[in-house]
Amino acid sequence: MTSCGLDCRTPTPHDNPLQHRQNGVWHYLLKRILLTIPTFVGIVLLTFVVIHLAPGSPATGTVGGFGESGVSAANHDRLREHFELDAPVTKRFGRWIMRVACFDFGQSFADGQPVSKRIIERVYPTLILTFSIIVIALLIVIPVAAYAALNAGGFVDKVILGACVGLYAIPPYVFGMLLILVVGVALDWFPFSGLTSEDHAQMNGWQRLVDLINHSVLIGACILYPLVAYLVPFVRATMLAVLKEDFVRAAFARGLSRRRVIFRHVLPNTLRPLLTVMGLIVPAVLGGSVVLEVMFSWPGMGRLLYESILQRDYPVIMGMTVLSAVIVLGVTLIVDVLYALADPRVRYA
Amino acid sequence: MCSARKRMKSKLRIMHVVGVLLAVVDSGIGPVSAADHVFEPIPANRSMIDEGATLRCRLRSEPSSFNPVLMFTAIDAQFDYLLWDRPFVLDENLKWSINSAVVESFECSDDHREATLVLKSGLRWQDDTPLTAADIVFSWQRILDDQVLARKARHGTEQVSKCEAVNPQRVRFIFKEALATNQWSVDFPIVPKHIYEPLCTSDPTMQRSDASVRANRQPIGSGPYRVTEWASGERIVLSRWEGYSGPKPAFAKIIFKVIPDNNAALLAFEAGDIDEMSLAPRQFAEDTSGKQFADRGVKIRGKQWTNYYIGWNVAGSKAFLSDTRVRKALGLSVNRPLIRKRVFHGLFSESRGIFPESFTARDANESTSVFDIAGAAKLLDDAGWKVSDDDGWRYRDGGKEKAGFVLNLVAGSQTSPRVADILRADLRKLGVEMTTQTLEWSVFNERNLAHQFDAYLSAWTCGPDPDEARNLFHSNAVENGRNYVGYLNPEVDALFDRGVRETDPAKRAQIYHKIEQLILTDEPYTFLVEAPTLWAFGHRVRGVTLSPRGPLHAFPGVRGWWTPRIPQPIDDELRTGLPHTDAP
Amino acid sequence: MKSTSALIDVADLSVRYARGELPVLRDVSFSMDPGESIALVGDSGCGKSTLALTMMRLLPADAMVRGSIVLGERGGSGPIDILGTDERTMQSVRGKRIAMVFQNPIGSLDPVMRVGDQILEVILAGRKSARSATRSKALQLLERVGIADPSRLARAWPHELSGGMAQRVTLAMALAGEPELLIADEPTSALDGNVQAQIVELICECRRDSGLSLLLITHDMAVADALASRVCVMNENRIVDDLPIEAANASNRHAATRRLVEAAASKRQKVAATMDGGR
Amino acid sequence: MTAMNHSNSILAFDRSLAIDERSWLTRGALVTAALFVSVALFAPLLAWHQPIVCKYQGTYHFPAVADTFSRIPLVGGWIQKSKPFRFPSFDARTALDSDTFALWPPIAYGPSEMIAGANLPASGAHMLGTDDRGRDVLARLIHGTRVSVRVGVYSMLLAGLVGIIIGGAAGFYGGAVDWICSRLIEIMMCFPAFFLILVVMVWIGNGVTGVILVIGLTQWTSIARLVRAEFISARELDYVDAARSYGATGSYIAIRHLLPGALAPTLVVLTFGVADAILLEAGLSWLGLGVGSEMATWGGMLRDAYDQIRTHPGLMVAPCVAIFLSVLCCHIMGERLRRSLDPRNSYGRSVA
Repeated sequence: MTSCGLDCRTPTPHDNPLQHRQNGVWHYLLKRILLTIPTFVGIVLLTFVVIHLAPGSPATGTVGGFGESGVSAANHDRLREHFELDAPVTKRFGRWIMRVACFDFGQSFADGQPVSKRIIERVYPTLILTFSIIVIALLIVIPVAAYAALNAGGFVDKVILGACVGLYAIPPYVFGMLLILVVGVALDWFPFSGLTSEDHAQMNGWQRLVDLINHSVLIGACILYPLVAYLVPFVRATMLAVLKEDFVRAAFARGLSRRRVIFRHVLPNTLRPLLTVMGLIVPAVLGGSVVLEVMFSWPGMGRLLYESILQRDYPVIMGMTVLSAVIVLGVTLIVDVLYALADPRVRYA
Repeated sequence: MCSARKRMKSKLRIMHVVGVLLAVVDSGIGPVSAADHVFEPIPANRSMIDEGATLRCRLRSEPSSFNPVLMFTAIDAQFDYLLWDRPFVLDENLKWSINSAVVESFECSDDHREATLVLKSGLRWQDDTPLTAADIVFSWQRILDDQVLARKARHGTEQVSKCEAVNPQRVRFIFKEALATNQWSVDFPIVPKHIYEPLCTSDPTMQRSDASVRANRQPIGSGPYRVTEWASGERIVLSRWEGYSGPKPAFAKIIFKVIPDNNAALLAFEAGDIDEMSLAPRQFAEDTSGKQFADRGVKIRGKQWTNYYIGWNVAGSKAFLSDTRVRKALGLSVNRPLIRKRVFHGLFSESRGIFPESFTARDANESTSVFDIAGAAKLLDDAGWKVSDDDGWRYRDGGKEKAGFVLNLVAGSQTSPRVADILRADLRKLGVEMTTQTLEWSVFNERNLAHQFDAYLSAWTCGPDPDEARNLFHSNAVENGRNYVGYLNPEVDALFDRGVRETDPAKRAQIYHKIEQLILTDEPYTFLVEAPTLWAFGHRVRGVTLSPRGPLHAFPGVRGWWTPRIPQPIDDELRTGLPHTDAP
Repeated sequence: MKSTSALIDVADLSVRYARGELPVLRDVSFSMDPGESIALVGDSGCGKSTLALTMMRLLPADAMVRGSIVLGERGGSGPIDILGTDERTMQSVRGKRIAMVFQNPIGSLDPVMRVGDQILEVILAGRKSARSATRSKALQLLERVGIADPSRLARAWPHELSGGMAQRVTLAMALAGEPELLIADEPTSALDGNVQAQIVELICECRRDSGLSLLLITHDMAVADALASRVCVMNENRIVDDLPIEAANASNRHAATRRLVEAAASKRQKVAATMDGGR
Repeated sequence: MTAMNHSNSILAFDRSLAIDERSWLTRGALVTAALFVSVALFAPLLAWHQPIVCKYQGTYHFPAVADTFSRIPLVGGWIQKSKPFRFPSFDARTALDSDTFALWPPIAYGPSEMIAGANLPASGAHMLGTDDRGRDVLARLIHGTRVSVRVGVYSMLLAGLVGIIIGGAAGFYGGAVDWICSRLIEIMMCFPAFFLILVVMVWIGNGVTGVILVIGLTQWTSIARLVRAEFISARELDYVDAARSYGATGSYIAIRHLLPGALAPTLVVLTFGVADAILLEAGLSWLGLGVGSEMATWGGMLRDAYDQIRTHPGLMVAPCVAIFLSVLCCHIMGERLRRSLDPRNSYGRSVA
C-alpha cells in the first residue's frame, strides 16, 4: 500500500540459522522450511483474530437494496446465523482449521462461490503481472544501474539518479491518472480498463496473449516505475561497493579484461544483495496495487482483498491471507535458497 | 370482485400526479437542450432497429447472485428484469403493473383478502420446460423458508399466507390481512422448480452446494436474456434468448463492464467502451461540459426519490439531541441552498419532506426549507443551551454539558464530508460543536443497528409505496427496521397502521400527509436535499425511460432500449448546444 | 621516450586526488634493472601502495598524475609509457609483464568463484589455449607455490582457504602470466609469523627459478632484508633514501631509515626475549 | 602539470551526487526541510482566518500567535486566545473595522474556510487559487504541511520505537526471545499491511492519530531487522565483553553500548521512512481512509484534485510539488546521513 509498498529501505540478510553448521544446502533448506511453519501459523491466526475482532460484520458489510429492507436488526441476526458467526471465535477458528485441512476454504459470503475458485480467478492475473513486472524491472535496472555505476559521477549518472529519486516521489495514482489521460485517452495507445477485450473468448492463443499484454501495459507501468526508481540507486550503490572490493582491483591487476571483470566478478557479487531485496519486494508489490487495480478496473488480487474486507467476506479474506502467506513465504524461501546457492559463504560457513 | 386493473388506474391518477415530471427551476446549469432521441420509444417497425447490436453497460461492482430469491443489492436488481420474467412489474413511474407477457388476468377480491392470477399459456423457461403455477408456488415456499436467505424477496411476501396452484395456469393467493399493499406482496420472484427442487433436497439454503452455486451463476431464467460469460471482476455478458415468447428486446448482447472508479468510468464512456453510466453531481455539472463528452453522448437528469438526511439519535444518551427544540434548531441551521450549490452543483433540490411529493396531498409551500441561524439560536437558548461567556460554546444551564455531537459519515463518499463541512461551519457560529467521524460502511451500519451514534448522514430512497416509510419512523422498526434513531410516536404508529389498511388512495394520501407533518414537527431526521437521477447515454442509445430509481431498475428498463440500424447523424444543433436535458 | 635498458623507470612521479588538498606522491623517481629486487619501505600512509597502483595504472578516476613511468622493451615491443598508453596495452602489461600480489589474500579472490576457476581465468586471459592444457598448467602452478593437493584446492571456495594458502594461490595467479616484474604489496603483513616465513621463502624460490624482478612493498625491514638487494625508503610521500640493503644499517642515513631499522632490530630482540622467557 | 584523466578506469569512487556538507544539494535539502518544519510549526502565522496582532475595543490581541502555540503540550495551557477571538461565533474579518489596526497573516484565510468563490484561478488574493469548495489552496497547502510533517515524523518515531524494542530484544537476548521476535517480524512482513490499516482506521477512527498509528505499526519491520543485526554483530565485539567483565548489567550494556551503534543506521532508515509515510498518507487519503476532511492534508488535497483532474488539473500541482519536494528532501538528507555515518559510504554495507 505504500507508494510502491517498499518498506524495505535497508534490507538485512535473512537469518542464517546455519552459520555454525556444516551440512550444506539440504540441511539449510530443511531448517528454512521448518521455520516458515510458525510464521505461517502466526499470520493465519493473527488474521483470523483481527478480522473477527474488527468492528463490522458481513451482515452489515454489503450495500443494501432500495431502502425496503436495508439493514435491520432482524435481518442482521438471520445473517449472522446463516454465516455461522454465532459461535465463539475459538470454535469458529477450530472449524475453519478443520475445513482448511481438507483444502476446503468455504464459500464466499459475497457471491456464494467456493473461495478457492473465486481467488484463483483473481490471483493468476496479479501473479503473472507481478512476476513479469519484476523480471522487466530487473532487465531495466541492471543495465541502467551498471551503466550509472561504471560512469559514477558523470552527467548521465546524475541524470539517472535524479530521475529515480524524482520518480519515486510521485504517488502511483497520480502517475496512473496521467497515464490514463495521456496514453490511454489522448494518444489512445492502450486500453485502460479491464484485463481482456470483450471478444477475448473468440481469440486464438497468440491474439489472447497480445490482448492481455495490451491491457496490462498501463497498470504495469505504474507498478514498474517506483520499482525501477527504487532499485536503480540500490543496485548502483551495491555495484560501486563491489567495485571497491579488493578482488576487483586484484582481478584488474591480473590482466583480466574490463568486460570480464564486470560480467564475471562484479555483476555476480552485485546480484546477491539484489536477490535479498527481491524477496522483500515481491510481497510489497503483490499487496500494494489496490488503488491501481481500482483505477484501471483491473481484476486483480488487491481489488478482491479490498472488496472482501469492505464486505467482511471472512472466508475470502482468510483464503487470500493463506494464499499470500504461502506465496510470500515461498518466495522468501526460494530467495534464501538461491542466496545460499549463490554465496558459498552462506552455504558452508 | 372488481377489476384490479381498474383500481390501480384510479390510484395512479392521484398518487402520481407529478410523477417523474419535474420542472427544475434555477438549475444553474444553463439552457436545457433537447436530447429527446434518447427517449424515443422502440419503433413498431423492427427494420429500423439494429437487432444485432451490443449494448455496453457499466457495473460499479459485481452482483452477488443471479438467483432472484437471493438477490438483494441494487447491482443484482439490474439483472432481475433481464434474466427473469415476473407476473408483476414496476413500471417507469414505479407503479405496480401487470406484465402482459406473462399474465392472462389478475383479479383481486373485494375484501382484499384473496387474489387469483392466471398465467398465459405457453410460457417457458430458457431450457424449454414450461413455466407453470407450480413454479410460483415453489418460489413462494422457498422465499418463506427460514433456511433460504431471501433478504429482499421475503419483504412483503410474508403477507401472503397461502399460495396454491389451482391448475397449471392459475394461482390463488390468500393474504393475512386486507392491506393496501397486498398488490406488492404478490410481486415476488419466480425460480424454476424443476431446477431447484432437486437441488433443495440436499441443499435447502439454495446456495451452499456447488450445484446450487452453479445454478445461481448460470441461471435458467424466464426473461429475454441469458448469462453467457462472467469474467470475474471484469464483465458479465448477457445474450438474447431467441426462444423468448414475449416482446423481443432490441440488443442481441448486453455487456456489463465492472468499472469501480467513477472517473475511470467516465473516461471509458468517452472512449466508447460503455454506452451508459450514472454520473456524480460534479461529473454532470463540470466534467461532461466539453466537446469530448458531447461527441460521445448526452446527459440527462430525472427525478429520483432519494433524500439525503441526517438522523438524530432521539433515544440516545445525549440529552442534547433528545430535545425536540434542539433538533429543530439544528434543522434550522442547515444551509440547504449553499449545500445544494456547493456540494451538488445546483443539481439537487432542497428537501424537507420524507415522501415523494406524488404520495401525499402536500401544499406547495410546505416543502420550502428555512435557514435561520438566529431562530436556531433562540430555540437553543429556550432549551437551556446558552452561550458560555468563557469560551463561546453553548452549555446547558451553565453546566458542564457542552452542546455538540458527532456526525457519522460513510467513508468513500465524496459529498457527505462536504455537506458536513458546511454544517459544521454554521453550527460553529451557533456555538454548537459538531465533529465528524468517517466510518467504513460496515461499521457505520453496525453502529446504527446498535443505536450507538449521535447523528448520521445518510440517504433514503423511498419505495414504490409510501408504507415503506414505516421502516424509518414506526416504533416497530427500532428493532426490526431502520428506525436507528429510536423515534417513538404512537400517533405516527397508528397513522401508519391505518394507512396500510386504507384502500382509498385519496384518503391514504391524507394519512401520509399527516404523518409527514408530525414527523416534521418532531424532527427526528433532518432532510437536506433530494437527489436527481443523473445519467449519461451514448448517442446511439434509444428508448430510455427514467424511473424514480433511474433508467435501469424499472420495467421495461434496458429491455426497451434500442439502437437504430444505420447510425443516424447527430444534428448540429445537438452537437453545439449543451448536451443535457431534463426528463420529458 | 628515452630508450633505456632499465626494466622500469619511474621519473618525477607526483599523484594527487582532485578532492584532496595534499599530494599522495611527490616527485618520486627510481628505476629498476631486470632481475633486481627492490624493497620499498616506509611507514603506513606514506604512499607506497599508491606508487604500486600507479605503476599498474589502477588509480581511481579522480587521481591526477604527473611524471612518467616507462616499462622497458621486451621481445619485439618497444618501451611502453604506462601513463600515456591505451587501456588495451595496459591489459597486456598487467599480469603478463607486471604482476601484483596484494596485502589481503582472501579479499583479493572473488568470494563466489571457485579458486581453480579464478586461476584458469587468469591463465586464459588474453590467450587461447586448450582447456585441458590450461587445467594442467593451473595445477602445475599450484604445485609450484607449494600446494600439496592442487586438484582438491582448485575446487575450494576462497573463504575456505587459510591466509597463507590464499596468498600462495594469489602468488600462483601472479606467476601465471610469466611476468618480468612482481609487485608484492605487503604480502606477509596479514599473516602470522610462521606463515610469513613460508611465503617469504616461496617468493625467494620463485625469483630464483624465473629470474623475476621484485618490487616489495613493506614496512618491515626484516622482510626487506630477506628478499631485497636494494631498499628505497619512503617518508612523507617521497623517496628519501635509495641504497643497497646492507647500507641501510649505516648511521648516516635519513631519520626515517634509521627509525625503520631500529624498529626491526627491537622487534627481533623482543621476539628473542620472549622466547628466552618462555624457556 | 599535465593532469591525466583516468576516465577509462572503472574504479571510480562514489562521489557522484556530491552529497556532502558543502554541496548545494545538501544545503538545499536542509533548507527545504527546515522550511517545511517551520511552516508546519508556524502555520497559523502564515495562513489563518484571524489576525496575528490586532487592536480590538482598545486592547491588543494576538489570536494567530495563540493558535500557533496552543497545540504545543504544556505551553498550550497558559497561552490562550483572548476573549472574543476564542469564541467560535466570532468572525474577525467582519467584526474588525477596516481602520483599526490589524496585522493579518500573509494569507488571510483559514484552511477550511469556505469564503471565496469555488475554483478561482490564482490571483493576488488567492495566490494558488481556490478549490471546488472555495477554500484557499495555499492556506490548505500550509496547514497540510502541518499534518504531513506530523504524520511523517511521528509515525516514524513510533516505527523506530517498536522496531528498536523488538529488534533490540531479539538481538540482545538471542535464543528463544530472538526466535519469537524474528517470527513476529516475519509475520508482520507477510501480513497484508493494507488490511491492518483498515482495521486500525476502523478502531481508532479517522484522524491524524489513526494514520500515525497505522503507519507506525506497519512500517517497523525493516528497522527491527536492522537493529537486530546491529545488536548481534555488536554483541560479538570485545568491548561488550569488557563491559560485562566490569559488572555492567544487561540493560546498561544494551542502552550504553549496543544502542548507540544501532541508532545511526536506524536514523537513516527512518529518514527514508518519513518520505514513505508521507506517500502512504496520500495513498490512504485516496481510498478515503486518511485524515478526515476537516483537516487539510496533502494527500487529501490530491484526492480532491483527482476528482477534478479534467476540469481543473492545476489543483494537482501544489500538493504534488509539496509531496515531491518533501520526499526528495528526505532522500537527500537520508543519503547524506548515511554517508557521514558510514566511512566506506556504501549502500552495500547495510545490505550484505
